[in-house]
Amino acid sequence: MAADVVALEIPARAEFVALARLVVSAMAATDIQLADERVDDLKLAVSEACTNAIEAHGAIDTAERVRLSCRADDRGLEVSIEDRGSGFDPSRLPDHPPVTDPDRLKFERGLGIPLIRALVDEVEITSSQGGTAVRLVMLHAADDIVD
Amino acid sequence: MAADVVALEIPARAEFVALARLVVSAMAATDIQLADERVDDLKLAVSEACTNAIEAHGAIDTAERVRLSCRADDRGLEVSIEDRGSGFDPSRLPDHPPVTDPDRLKFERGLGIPLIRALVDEVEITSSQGGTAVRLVMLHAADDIVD
Amino acid sequence: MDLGLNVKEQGKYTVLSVHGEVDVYTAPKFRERLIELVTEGKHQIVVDLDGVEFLDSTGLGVLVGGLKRLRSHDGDLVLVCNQSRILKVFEITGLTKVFAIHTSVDEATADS
Amino acid sequence: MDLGLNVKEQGKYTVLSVHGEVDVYTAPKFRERLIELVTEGKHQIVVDLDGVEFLDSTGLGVLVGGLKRLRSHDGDLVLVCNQSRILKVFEITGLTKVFAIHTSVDEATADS
Ligand SMILES: Nc1ncnc2c1ncn2[C@@H]1O[C@H](COP(=O)(O)OP(=O)(O)O)[C@@H](O)[C@H]1O
Ligand SMILES: Nc1ncnc2c1ncn2[C@@H]1O[C@H](COP(=O)(O)OP(=O)(O)O)[C@@H](O)[C@H]1O
Repeated sequence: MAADVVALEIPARAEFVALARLVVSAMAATDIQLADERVDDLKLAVSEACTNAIEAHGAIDTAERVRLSCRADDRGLEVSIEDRGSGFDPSRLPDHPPVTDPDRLKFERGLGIPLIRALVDEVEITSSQGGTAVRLVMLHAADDIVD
Repeated sequence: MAADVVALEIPARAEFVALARLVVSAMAATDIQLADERVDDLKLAVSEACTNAIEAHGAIDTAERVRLSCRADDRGLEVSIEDRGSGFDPSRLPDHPPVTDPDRLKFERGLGIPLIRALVDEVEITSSQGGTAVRLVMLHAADDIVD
Repeated sequence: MDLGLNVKEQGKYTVLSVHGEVDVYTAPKFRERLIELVTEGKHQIVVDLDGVEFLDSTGLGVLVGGLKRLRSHDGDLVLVCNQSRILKVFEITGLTKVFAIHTSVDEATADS
Repeated sequence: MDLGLNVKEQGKYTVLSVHGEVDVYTAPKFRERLIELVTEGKHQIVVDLDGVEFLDSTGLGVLVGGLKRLRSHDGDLVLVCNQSRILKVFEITGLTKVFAIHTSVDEATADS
């Protein structure tokens, strides 16, 4: 199978995150090898990454759009989300207190990237001062892969 | 209102026309000034133009994608569909026999562009040997415009 | 995206109900089913479009092709459609003058 | 995209039913409604998530914020949720240990 690639550019505004999810759903619908549940997980991860990208553009007040690219091939479905925000260091995100700690309730934010990591099979975050690219992969046969 | 622009690139294959329609719907949903019926008309016109673009790529067997751009502003919703096919002369399309003529039944095709012209407020087709661009506009207040 | 096609017999008529979106991707399936029916000797066909969410010129082409094929067998293809956005497409293209369009399957098959 | 929010009283509880997609676009509306309820003195709140089609971390943040606010008034916020894809999000983030999650509004309000 040759890869199918769909590219989408959206204004960096909250109301367009739903469109990113829609495109992922539609792309996944052409890929019968991904179970609905895994498509839902991928949509959630894409939504989190788009939300971060939009917030990153908001922070520096740029009119640039956020770019998504969805690629379906033999391995699975890959979605990349790219922004032109000022970047961050994904290895230095704060750890959350354990869930038994009442301090846990201080954390209304910071759940996005942990969710992304838990939901999809492969996550790659590349970030610099010029922007961030998040690559998410949902594999057709996750079981074949050694964690 | 600053213009919102969403851009989409799809593989030139029949199954992706539905995605183009979906993006137009989603874009229109953020534009409360367009009645549902007019959004349906625009979707149909976009679908016809995408179908033609995909067929044009199929005819020259190129792997290039078809590009769409949706722009929402104060005037209305504008969708452009661009392909890299070998072009055509829109002014030289055959006329259909009148509907009372039994020969009408010979025409299983050639209804797309007449439909596009009837459905949207503005149509602009620019075509050369390097490709075709179709620009469709659905205005917020079509009634203000003198036909 | 899926196209649903159901066939039932009603008197001398064969009723083909179409569900979902008819476009360049799904039209081939629709066309093949119609041709199959004609080949099986069904020459009085009612196409019920009330379950159709989207229909473009490719879909119109399938219907025109079906009608032509049936007429050449002294048969007919009539439609059932109550949706204004679908009827509009037939009107614009002048096909309301080519197809008999009914408001129900019972009306379309009344002389069965 | 619309977010539906309905409020009803059931015994000592206020039940807020959420419908549609909760994401960064719709979450502010959800957050405001919750804060409004607390301000009106509703301190025992049940959030019914069974009508929710999508919920992301912004939605989780609204719920955590609501719970915190209510606890500071000696109140509580409990959830109703039977959808596995939504429950999964609470499990991954450890929030199943923070929120009481019930299978029905009746169960959530049983001590009314
Ligand atoms: N695309 C991005 N560009 C810049 N910073 C980012 C990006 N994605 C995440 N971050 C940073 O990482 C933090 C944690 O992100 P996340 O786990 O999604 O939680 P939240 O967005 O709720 O804070 C963000 O607050 C932000 O500082
Ligand atoms: N984007 C395009 N590139 C090249 N040729 C085109 C394009 N759009 C339309 N055409 C030409 O115009 C003709 C009429 O198009 P249309 O009215 O949509 O009907 P149909 O596609 O059913 O033939 C097509 O058959 C094709 O030859």
